[in-house]
Amino acid sequence: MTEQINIEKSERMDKVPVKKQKKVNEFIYFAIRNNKLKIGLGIVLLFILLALIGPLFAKYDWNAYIGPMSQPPSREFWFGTTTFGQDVYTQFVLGLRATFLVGIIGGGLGTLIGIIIGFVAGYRGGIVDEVLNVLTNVVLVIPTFALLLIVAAYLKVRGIMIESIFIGLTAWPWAARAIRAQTFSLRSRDFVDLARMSGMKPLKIIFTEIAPNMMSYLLMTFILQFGGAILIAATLDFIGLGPTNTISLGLMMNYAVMWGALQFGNWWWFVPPGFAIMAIVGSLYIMNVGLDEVFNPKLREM
Amino acid sequence: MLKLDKISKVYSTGTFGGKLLPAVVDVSFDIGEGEVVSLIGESGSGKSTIGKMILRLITISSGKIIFNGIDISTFKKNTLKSYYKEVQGVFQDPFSSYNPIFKADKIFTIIRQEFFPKMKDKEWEEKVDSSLKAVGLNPDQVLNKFPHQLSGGQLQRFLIARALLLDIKFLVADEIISMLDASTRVDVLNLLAELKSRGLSILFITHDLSLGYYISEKAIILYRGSVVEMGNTEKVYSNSLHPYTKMLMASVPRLDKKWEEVEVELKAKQIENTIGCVYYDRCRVPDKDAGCAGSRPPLIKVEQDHFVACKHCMKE
Amino acid sequence: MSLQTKNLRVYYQTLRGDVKALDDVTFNIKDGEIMGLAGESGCGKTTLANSIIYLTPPMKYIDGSVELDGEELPIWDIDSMNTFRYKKVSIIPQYAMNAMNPTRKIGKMTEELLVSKKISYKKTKAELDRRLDLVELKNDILGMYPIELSGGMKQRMVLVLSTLLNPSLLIADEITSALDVSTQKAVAEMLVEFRNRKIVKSMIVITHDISILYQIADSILVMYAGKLAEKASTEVIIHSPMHPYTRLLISSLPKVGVKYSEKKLTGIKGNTPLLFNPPVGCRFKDRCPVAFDKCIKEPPFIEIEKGHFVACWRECERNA
Amino acid sequence: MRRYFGRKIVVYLSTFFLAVTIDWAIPRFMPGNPILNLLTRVAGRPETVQHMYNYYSRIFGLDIPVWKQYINFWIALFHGDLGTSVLMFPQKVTAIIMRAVPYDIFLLVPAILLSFYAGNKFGAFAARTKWLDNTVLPLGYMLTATPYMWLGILLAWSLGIVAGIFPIAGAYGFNLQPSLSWVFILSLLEHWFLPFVSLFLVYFGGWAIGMRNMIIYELEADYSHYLEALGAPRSLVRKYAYRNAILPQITGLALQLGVVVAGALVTEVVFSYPGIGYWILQAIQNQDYFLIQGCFLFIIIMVLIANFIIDIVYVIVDPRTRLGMVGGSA
Repeated sequence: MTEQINIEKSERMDKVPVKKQKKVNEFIYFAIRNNKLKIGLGIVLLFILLALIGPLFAKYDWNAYIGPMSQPPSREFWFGTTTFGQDVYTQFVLGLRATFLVGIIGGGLGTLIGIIIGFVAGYRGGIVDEVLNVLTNVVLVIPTFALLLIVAAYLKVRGIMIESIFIGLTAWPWAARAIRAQTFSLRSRDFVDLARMSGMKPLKIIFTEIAPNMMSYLLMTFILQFGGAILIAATLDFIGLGPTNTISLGLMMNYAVMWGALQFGNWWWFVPPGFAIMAIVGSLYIMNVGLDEVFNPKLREM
Repeated sequence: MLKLDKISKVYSTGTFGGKLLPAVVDVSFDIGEGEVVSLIGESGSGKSTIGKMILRLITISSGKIIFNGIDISTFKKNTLKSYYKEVQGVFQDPFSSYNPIFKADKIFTIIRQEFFPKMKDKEWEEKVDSSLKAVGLNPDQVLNKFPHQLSGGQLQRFLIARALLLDIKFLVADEIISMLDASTRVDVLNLLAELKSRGLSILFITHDLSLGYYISEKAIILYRGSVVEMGNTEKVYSNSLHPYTKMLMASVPRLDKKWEEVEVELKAKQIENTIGCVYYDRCRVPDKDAGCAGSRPPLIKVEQDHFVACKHCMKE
Repeated sequence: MSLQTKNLRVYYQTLRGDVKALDDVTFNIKDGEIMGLAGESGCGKTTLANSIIYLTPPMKYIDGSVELDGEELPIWDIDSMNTFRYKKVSIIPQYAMNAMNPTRKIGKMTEELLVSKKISYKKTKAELDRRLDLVELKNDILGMYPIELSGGMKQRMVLVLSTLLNPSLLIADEITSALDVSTQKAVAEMLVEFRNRKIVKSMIVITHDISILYQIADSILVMYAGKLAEKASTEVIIHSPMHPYTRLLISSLPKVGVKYSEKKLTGIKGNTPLLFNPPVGCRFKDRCPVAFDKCIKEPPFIEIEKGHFVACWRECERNA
Repeated sequence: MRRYFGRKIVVYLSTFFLAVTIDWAIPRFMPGNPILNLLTRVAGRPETVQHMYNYYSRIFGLDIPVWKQYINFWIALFHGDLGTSVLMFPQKVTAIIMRAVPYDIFLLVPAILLSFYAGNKFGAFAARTKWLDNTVLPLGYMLTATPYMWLGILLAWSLGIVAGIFPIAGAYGFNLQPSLSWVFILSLLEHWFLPFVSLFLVYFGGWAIGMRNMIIYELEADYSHYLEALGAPRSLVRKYAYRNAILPQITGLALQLGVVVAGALVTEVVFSYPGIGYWILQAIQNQDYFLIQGCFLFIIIMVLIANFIIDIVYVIVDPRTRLGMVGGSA
């Protein structure tokens, strides 16, 4: 999608040539016929909608002990209540918001760092590439979760922001590597040499010649980083290293286990948060496969 | 106008325990104004590397390239830009020379942005039209189109037109017709010849001997990064002396003559004699000797405008 | 008669509709004949090759027939073609350089391929060694991985592999284009040698380089835009071609000894047509210097002299 | 090949160096004073306060220059000294870790190996089979997107609490002592099963989809088309594609190890399984920084070793690396 938009932007043209329209058409043709893309996107949008408007229907404070304890879902408490009598629905929709926030900030930051390092390493090559390569590989083999764990353990006050930023700071190596490889192969294409022979500056070459060719790829990278960040955040939250001042889906599961939801059979407390994460991240992945098939003719079903 | 003085290129394959790979070794030649020089060699001979070094797309490991008396490695931002105003290149793969998601004209737009930012629209359009006409393209048919809407031949001419927008004196044409269909090849080749008659100097890089003969007055035969034979095209072709050149001449498929019975080399080119003659491992000259293996023969003048790097070949 | 195709039509299915890549193709190849197939890119050469051995989507069989040694090939049926592939008709693909599994030793791969076709490797081994010898490869190559071989070696290995079961017909698709001239010559001559030793009965050699065909082919078939233009013996095609396209094609080739300053060659003006909706009538008429009103109709591919087939109204009229 | 390993070793050494440095730096440069935090925690036990105060001062002591603290940290590390646990005072951190490790191995090794085998087989089987690709593979995506702990919680709740088939806490029955008796071994397996299954399932989903994506590329590769053109049966083509597709999966295993370990940690938390993950949670809840640091370093070292083993395996199975042609892509 972005690739097409980009063509639109960078070329000031009055009349649309036939072929170009065909290209856009081809994309749409395959996009609307791709069930993976449609279903994945549909589910993700559904949850985004819930995260956006869900809190408007919440009647209580997520942390307040407002009602009877351990109530199953009812008309009054849509998702039931916790062992302390907190409203699970409120926690859930606010947790969803937190989840998307982590995805956007953490995944976005991870993608951004990946793009910068990938572009620089792939375009410059040589010793710069070697050094960045070692750096990437070092961060890649560090179990980043363990790193996050030790950082989080020492931070007394933690918000969603801090958590997202740390996740973004450790999640980029994948993206960097993949983008480096792409940049590297594009860089050796003759049109880049031609741009250099026109006296263009490297930064301009990267942004006007190389990046536009990778838009679909960058989009897919972001989707993967987005899903990854959500999963990491949930895991951190679950062992009590998540935000200290708000609720999240991971924290809900943490509290549920800590305060005996299993033993009391309060399934409504721990089922929704995990399910939402699984559905969102899983749909993102499926959507990604769909996009891959749309962009890459080789993968289309025969 | 352009002089290569013992230029070499060594690739190193990585920082950690890397190997050094010589791609071009001590190559010297010069190209005068309005002259077409063919640089002929098989894959891996270093011919494209030389072209890219002239275009400042890769660095030179040692030696100098002198353009109108100035060492091109000294060019910095602005001087480099004025160098590119006079020296341009066209490459083998027409489709790779265009960014596939943009229209083909983009290469013109870049030239305008970088070299003629102040030019008026009208004036620019006229300039583009005249340079398209100069390469035999109809502006209406080729402007405002995506690369895949044009044929290989059109794309290559389009690239030449791009170079003509600048005030070029020298063109590196790197295998520019090897990916074109037979029916359009000759037209592009003729176009080069025409540009030459207008005073443009051209380095014509090719692996196809017949193309080299058709267009150039000077031919350079390259083998594994070294010049083995060079000189006036007719002399190099009709009086080939180096065993490599002879082997090449005999292997070329011709339309006027069936293949001659010449031993062709089948072994992988793995064994490499690094200090002696580059062709030592494959050479079948009966009197090749320890001297050939021990030291690299220099280019020796055999006649006016004809040099060969083999001491056993001149006696004939 | 080794190979006989009749009115073969194969299209490519695309979003924009069918590409008529092979339209009404009728020709035959005699036993022992090496037929060169020439034409510009996109004229249907590779489609023809694949149609005869490996017709898969997006290629679509429309109609027509292919007979090999008097037996009809079920080219439209991927599975039943399997009995003919390799044993009767075989191919050296365009991508021969990457045709071998990179993580298998060559010998092992050969063995597994033969076993999968229910052929004993042990019994074939002696012949395999002889063939390797014939193409001047040492037989320890069988213990190597493809990556250890040079381009020419891979090309020759695939030649041996593809012809191991003495197929009746071998299709060699652009096998020399990626090679250096010196290796090119060797590989091309090996093709002839394989035919001479009757390892392969007949061959289709596809290339865009007519001068190679002049060296090795017995006959040449020229295609243009999915149709047959001309077929005749090599000498006739090169020295007295009839179809205007063939003539222009041959006269545009630079030869060693021809110089721009002495003899200016000319190309063919215009471009090959797109095959979504090819021009009506003769597909070459828009580029043809001798086209006339009759070219609005499609010219038949007919035998004008013995063994010389042409699809051109001018030639028809001259001979009529 | 030398270059390949040379590169790897540079990466491993840099990683180790960096990890140790982070481990050393964080308590010293983070906001707040860890010594005070710790002392408030143990304030109730006066007999240890003095002892611990001295101990901490020695470690964090401001009288020693920073670079000396750093060097001392390394020296202690090479002596296998990761400090003393606060939570389990006066036990050494290394001793606690060593006691926990067998449980981790017992859980992780079978889960990784079995899921790798089964997931790859399944992914290859499903690829390019239209109905499987459309029905079963989305399940794979969902599995790999499942938070480890959630699957653990679900299993513990359904099979443990509701159905009452499996125990949901500890490594063996509370009334048992470790011994080589059948009762004990049975109890071990019983307690092992649920954490194992929850890890296995999530890993399985990951391998299955990874293989599915890889093998599609291999089936479209030139060598596959060549075999098909020669009429080789589908089984041979698929066999080759599978073998080649498994190679990037092995690299994938190396890269995924961090995630794999994280999954094991939280699963252990859910099931109170006494591996490293369990101790990390205890350490975090009790602010036992030495134990956290120790576990962190231990995980790093283990992951690096595992990575190295995978690298060696890779070189053995892929002739292209052996021949030194693609060694560059470390």
